[in-house]
Amino acid sequence: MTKKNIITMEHGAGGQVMQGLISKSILGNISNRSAGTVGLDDLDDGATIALPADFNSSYEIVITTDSHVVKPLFFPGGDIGKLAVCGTVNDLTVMGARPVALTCAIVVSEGFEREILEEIIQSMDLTAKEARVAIVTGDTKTIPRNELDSIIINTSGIGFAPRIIRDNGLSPEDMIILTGTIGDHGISLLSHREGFNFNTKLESDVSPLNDLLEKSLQITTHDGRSAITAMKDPTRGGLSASINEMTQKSNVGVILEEEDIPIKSAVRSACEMLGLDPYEIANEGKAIMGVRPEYADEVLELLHSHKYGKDAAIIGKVVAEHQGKVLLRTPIGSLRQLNMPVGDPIPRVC
Amino acid sequence: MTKKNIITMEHGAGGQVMQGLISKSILGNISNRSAGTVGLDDLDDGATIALPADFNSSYEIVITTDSHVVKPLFFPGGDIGKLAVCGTVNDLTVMGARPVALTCAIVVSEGFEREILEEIIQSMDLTAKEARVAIVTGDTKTIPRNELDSIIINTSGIGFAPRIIRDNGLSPEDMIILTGTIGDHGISLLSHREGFNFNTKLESDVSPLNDLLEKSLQITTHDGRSAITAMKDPTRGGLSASINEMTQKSNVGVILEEEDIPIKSAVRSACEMLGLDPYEIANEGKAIMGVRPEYADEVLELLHSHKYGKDAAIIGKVVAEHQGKVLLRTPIGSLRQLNMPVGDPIPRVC
Amino acid sequence: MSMEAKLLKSICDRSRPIRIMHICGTHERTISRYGLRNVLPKEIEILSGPGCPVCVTPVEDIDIAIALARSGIIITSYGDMLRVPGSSMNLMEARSEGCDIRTVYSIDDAITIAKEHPSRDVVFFAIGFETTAPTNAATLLRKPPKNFSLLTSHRLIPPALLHLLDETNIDAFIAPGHVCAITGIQPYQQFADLGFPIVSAGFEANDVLLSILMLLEQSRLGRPIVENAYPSVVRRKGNLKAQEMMASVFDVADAQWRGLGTIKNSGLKLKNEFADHDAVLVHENVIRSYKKETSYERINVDKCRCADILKGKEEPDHCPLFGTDCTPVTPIGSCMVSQEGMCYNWYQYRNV
Amino acid sequence: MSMEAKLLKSICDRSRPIRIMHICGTHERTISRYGLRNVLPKEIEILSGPGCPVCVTPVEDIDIAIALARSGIIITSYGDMLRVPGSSMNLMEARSEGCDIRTVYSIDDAITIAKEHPSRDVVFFAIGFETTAPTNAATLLRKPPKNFSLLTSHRLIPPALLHLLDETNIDAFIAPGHVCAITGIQPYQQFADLGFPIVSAGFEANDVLLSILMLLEQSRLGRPIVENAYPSVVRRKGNLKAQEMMASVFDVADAQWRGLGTIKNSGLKLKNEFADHDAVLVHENVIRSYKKETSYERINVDKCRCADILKGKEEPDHCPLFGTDCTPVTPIGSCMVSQEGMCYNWYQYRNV
Amino acid sequence: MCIAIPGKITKLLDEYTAMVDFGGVERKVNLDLITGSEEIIPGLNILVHVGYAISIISEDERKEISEILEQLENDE
Amino acid sequence: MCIAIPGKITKLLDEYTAMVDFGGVERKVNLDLITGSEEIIPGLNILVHVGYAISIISEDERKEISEILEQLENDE
Ligand code: SF4
Ligand code: SF4
Ligand SMILES: [Mg+2]
Ligand SMILES: [Mg+2]
Ligand SMILES: [Mg+2]
Ligand SMILES: [Mg+2]
Ligand SMILES: [Mg+2]
Ligand SMILES: [Mg+2]
Ligand SMILES: [Mg+2]
Ligand SMILES: [Mg+2]
Ligand SMILES: [Mg+2]
Ligand SMILES: [Mg+2]
Repeated sequence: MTKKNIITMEHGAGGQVMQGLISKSILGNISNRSAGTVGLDDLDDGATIALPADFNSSYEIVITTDSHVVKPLFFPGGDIGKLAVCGTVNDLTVMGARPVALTCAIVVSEGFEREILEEIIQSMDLTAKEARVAIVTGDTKTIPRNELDSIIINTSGIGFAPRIIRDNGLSPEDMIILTGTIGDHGISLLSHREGFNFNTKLESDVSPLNDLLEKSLQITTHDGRSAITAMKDPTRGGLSASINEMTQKSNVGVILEEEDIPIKSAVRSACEMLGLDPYEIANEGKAIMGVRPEYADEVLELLHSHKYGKDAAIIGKVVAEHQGKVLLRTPIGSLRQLNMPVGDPIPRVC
Repeated sequence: MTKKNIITMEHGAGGQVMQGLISKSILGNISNRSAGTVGLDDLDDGATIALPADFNSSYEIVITTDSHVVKPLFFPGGDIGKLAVCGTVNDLTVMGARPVALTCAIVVSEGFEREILEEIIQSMDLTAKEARVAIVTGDTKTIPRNELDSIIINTSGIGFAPRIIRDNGLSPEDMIILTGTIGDHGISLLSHREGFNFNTKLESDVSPLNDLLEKSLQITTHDGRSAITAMKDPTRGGLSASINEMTQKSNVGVILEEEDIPIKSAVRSACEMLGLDPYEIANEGKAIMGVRPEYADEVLELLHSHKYGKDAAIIGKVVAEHQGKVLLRTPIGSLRQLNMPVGDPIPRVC
Repeated sequence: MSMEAKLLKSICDRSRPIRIMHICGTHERTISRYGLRNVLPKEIEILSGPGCPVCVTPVEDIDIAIALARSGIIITSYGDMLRVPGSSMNLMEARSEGCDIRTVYSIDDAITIAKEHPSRDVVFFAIGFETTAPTNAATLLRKPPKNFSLLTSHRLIPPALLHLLDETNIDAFIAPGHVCAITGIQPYQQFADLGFPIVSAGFEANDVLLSILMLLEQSRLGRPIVENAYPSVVRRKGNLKAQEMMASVFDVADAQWRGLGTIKNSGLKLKNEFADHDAVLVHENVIRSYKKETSYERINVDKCRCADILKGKEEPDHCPLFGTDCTPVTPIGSCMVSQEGMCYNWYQYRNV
Repeated sequence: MSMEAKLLKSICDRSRPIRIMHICGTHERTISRYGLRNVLPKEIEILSGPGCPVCVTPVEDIDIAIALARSGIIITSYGDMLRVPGSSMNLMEARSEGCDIRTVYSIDDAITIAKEHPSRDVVFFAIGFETTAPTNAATLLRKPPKNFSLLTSHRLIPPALLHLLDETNIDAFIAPGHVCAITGIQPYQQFADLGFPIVSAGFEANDVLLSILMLLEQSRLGRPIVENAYPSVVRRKGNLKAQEMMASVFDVADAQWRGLGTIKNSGLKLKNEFADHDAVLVHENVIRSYKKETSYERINVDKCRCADILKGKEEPDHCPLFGTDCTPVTPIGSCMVSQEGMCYNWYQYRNV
Repeated sequence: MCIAIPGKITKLLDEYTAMVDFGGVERKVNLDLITGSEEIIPGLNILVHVGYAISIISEDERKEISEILEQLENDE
Repeated sequence: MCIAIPGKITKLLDEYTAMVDFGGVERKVNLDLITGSEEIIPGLNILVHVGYAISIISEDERKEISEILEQLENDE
């Protein structure tokens, strides 16, 4: 047997293995990595584009991209079309931008049913309408069935931000707010995979967050800084990957209160059965953010008043100690580290 | 046997079948299709984004997207990485924009060799450097080998345009300029496919066109309109699809001089052998444009002075008659219609 | 003055009302590409005959190829076959459904595929007129791999032409140059004998113009003969070696033509000694069980007016299916399948 | 005051220097997740024993699974197996190379796959301790499909524990509650007899705390016995039906443990009457030809200090491979493979 | 090792399989290892490992333990 | 029907295949249908259909035709 240096599923799972691939194989080989304040190196949810000299505005342009490859294509609570719109709308939103327009590039295998394609597009449309974004340009490629078995949808997005929210802006004393329960998306998908076959009423949380977060993003300090100091959407790699990234990039420590992290009982049970860690499971309709302490209650109240934020909670706070580490206070009062996931959350029996 | 309404390779080939799919299944199902002057309905090379009210600029924002799925990944004259950068740079350029930044979303199958991935990224980098664009944000997904057999690269791009060039701006008397020989990309790829095995020194023309076209885009009339009235890059569907689209959208007629259309002898021979029409073969480093007659010589001279424009030629002109039709004056002096391709150019024996 | 201009001038000088039919897609290609019809005097009409071997392949044969592919066999074929409709789908759609269907440039490439997949069955869908049939004969004579067989759907030109003459409206013929390269021009003597001027022609614009000029000259003299305007390639007796090979591998048989019905002695079938490479025999079980399941609803196909169009008796827009059920994207008869078919061109260029 | 707080207080009151080893990944999970070590008095040390059946699976067995997969057989396994390294790659990498490897939650799902693919061979990679072995026994007793076989790599806990005692530094044991649910607590009597307090425990934080408290109490009294702190699930004699099924399908045999070497009577092999479902016999040819090609370069594996670490004699950073050749992404010994392994946790949480 | 999780039988499917609810997630569970000795009925709490019931959970025994705890405490 | 294209033999590969150049594109061509009767050597012009040489192109005959043409013209 010879060992080749090949890509495995772990390389796309949002954990340490993926970070290695991106920083070595991608960042390491690209020379021009920035066209504004936030660029490729920042590995944020998107990037900013500097305006030509004669632009004269207090806004910044934000762009982001994601390719969507979910299986099954239709799942409880959503489908690949809804996901493709939400993924990009949410990345723009957690950068502090108002999403304005999306591109939509579809790669579909020959043999795909046209009716299903149309259902997916209709779902994209419904979601785009909800999120008040336009789909302004696109691309369609078909490839032979023996080369691709389904459909891949890339959406890239553009938005305008009065104040960019980075993922490295946490400061000691900031409160950590999570906008709802974790793990719903990942577990609802896993339940339908071959070899698991769980029955559950659980639905994916996939949803556009721009409306939920709009008002919170408008709260500023007297000197015009945003009340939200850092924000991400905890997708692949789950809450654990996102909060670790924010903590490391911000050079602070974070202490989370395990008993305050909202999680549904079905998610908890499925995770127990499969030996999975709910903090590593993907979400598609949640944001995790740092909020200046004096605004935490105001933000929480705004979130609670919105259908997508009913379960929002303050789950912890930023500290000056424990630099780069996320600590979890467990129900027995002990502190333990919450680590960056390694690779794909794989169901376990032991 | 039952007939399902399924996707075939024809649906991605850039011809009438693809137009049908896009207009019925996609445009027909999307409500918000515009966020500026040029939107999804225009099926142009990209779209424009209107600026927030407080922006104050003479520039417009242009965005575009393309997913790249070429086989083989490395071919004479280029590779999928170079193609991914050029495709998007060129779409921005033919919209009149200066390309500024690209996003890069990679979907790769497990089992893909990391070394090959890095070669592709390095090629993207070289091309991005040549085109003076930054790659500012990205995404990496891995999918199981039985669902995808290779790699798909989406690039979306953003640029700023002092004057948007549409593909519907042709006016009678405009000269039609093609920036070089046709068919090089498509034929060089086809030669390497299973079942053909042609030997040829022919190389793909894949190259970024922004530098070639930069000066020509700056030529304006005394009242500030661009000397170039319409432009496209004749990729899938070839020259035939692009010039027909421009002609139909502009509500004019076009007469091309067959003997003036630059074409390499190897392309001509391969097309003869395979029963293909060189006008329907894809290009990846060419632009087709309408130019106000008084500027045609100046533009041609600028093109000739650039390495990518050495074979540029005036190949025809716009007329008020024959609305919506492209006519070709054949070597015997007859006029015949050059039609929009139906589907994929399929090699033929009869 | 170019050669073409000289020829055109001569043609105009000799012009007379005449309806000339060619029977070769490649002739149509030359005529369309150069826009020859637009420069010829109106009274000289050039019609397309049943000159596309792919397009006349009957629905049943396409269905059999798809049934074989669905059973897991690798089907190889020329690219032209992919869009030709079967009763419910074409080969391209079958491939989209997951069938392993590969286009090749030559039967030799199909042999290569068979050698590369020794554990799978590979069928070459062998279509074509007299030009193509000898290449398949040569392959069988070289002992192809055991897992390789031919699904033959060859057709012969002269019997079909004869069938059209029946109630035709045609005055003269351009004989297909590449078919004649194999068969020689002798098989076309019978048409001269029946009173039709006929000239074997090459495929440059001036080749075709020359043949028209020669037909006008014959017509003027009232002396129909078979002439060879393509002597650099076509010998009077044709390619004898190729003819021998064809004769040692195939027997002549009746054959069905899409849009024209069954025509006597117009096809080729493999001789018994090649049964081991005859897909219809080797994969008899697959085909039998497929046939059991199939009942042809021929309603649409029956309305097709291809036969009358080919005879010059009808124009496409008199067909009830034209432009509605039958379009280039959803073709029904051979005249719409083929890019050189009258219905196809009528639809594409007359902007219905 | 919560139950946990009460237990903790009692533990602190009775605290004394003690090194307690558990032998169950799920216990480690509870301990890590609740951060129990941080709230226990420093003098109470909790160590991880060889409690991950997946991680102790030897390199050779992984290689055989990959060889079978490469020959075209469908390999089914629990997700945990995917990252365990063979001599040149793990199952996840083999799948990336195109092998058909599927994760299942239960052997019943593997049976479903075998029924859905009657023309292919399906192998279930059957690993696990006494908890899992009966599920595989039950499956074989229900006459699985002909195309289904087991590649067994089962291990038994007591013989391995006994092996560690050899030159150990451990004072007391937490016995694995789910293993005991099958076997009862009798097999652990021998450890009490050898002077080690031992308590079978459940998997909630308070279950584990209770067992620690009971071990402290035994230690204080100097009266080592085997106790059951998990009576709602563990019966003294265990699950007799499951034990019978195991005994009628498997024989006890010597077995190799990654990082520990071969341990006498520590494994299970299929009885002769199940030869038709024993992958090693059914696919003998594949395995024989794979073994011919393979020579193990064990240099790295030989340097692994897992055995000493498990015996409490060494700490991970004394291993020459730790953090360089051996990391969670490229693990070598079982202590780095397992998320509950000492090396893994040392690497992940001590930020080397 | 050996993750196992308690669940409640909601429905018997045949002589050796049942649907079992695990706090909002249901799955088919194999009863081969526990049939015979006791009455298997909906409502029964069982412990499930890799899709197999390996033990019937006894609530009585559980109560006993919490009493033991109290006793230990009272000892002090 | 039957697209065929002239090419020039550049190299003989074995007794029945040759590399043939078609104005900048080369391909292996099968000579089975033309071997025997004439000398097959590099430089020979042949007509190729679906990868098979079906005829040897005679330049002499071509010239003859253009003479015929002239004759026809002179007729007028
Ligand atoms: S339109 Fe279609 S159906 Fe009608 S004659 Fe033409 S090919 Fe046949
Ligand atoms: S670091 Fe790796 S090689 Fe060393 S003892 Fe631990 S597991 Fe074994
Ligand atoms: Mg994000
Ligand atoms: Mg993104
Ligand atoms: Mg994202
Ligand atoms: Mg952010
Ligand atoms: Mg595109
Ligand atoms: Mg374009
Ligand atoms: Mg584009
Ligand atoms: Mg493009
Ligand atoms: Mg344009
Ligand atoms: Mg992403």
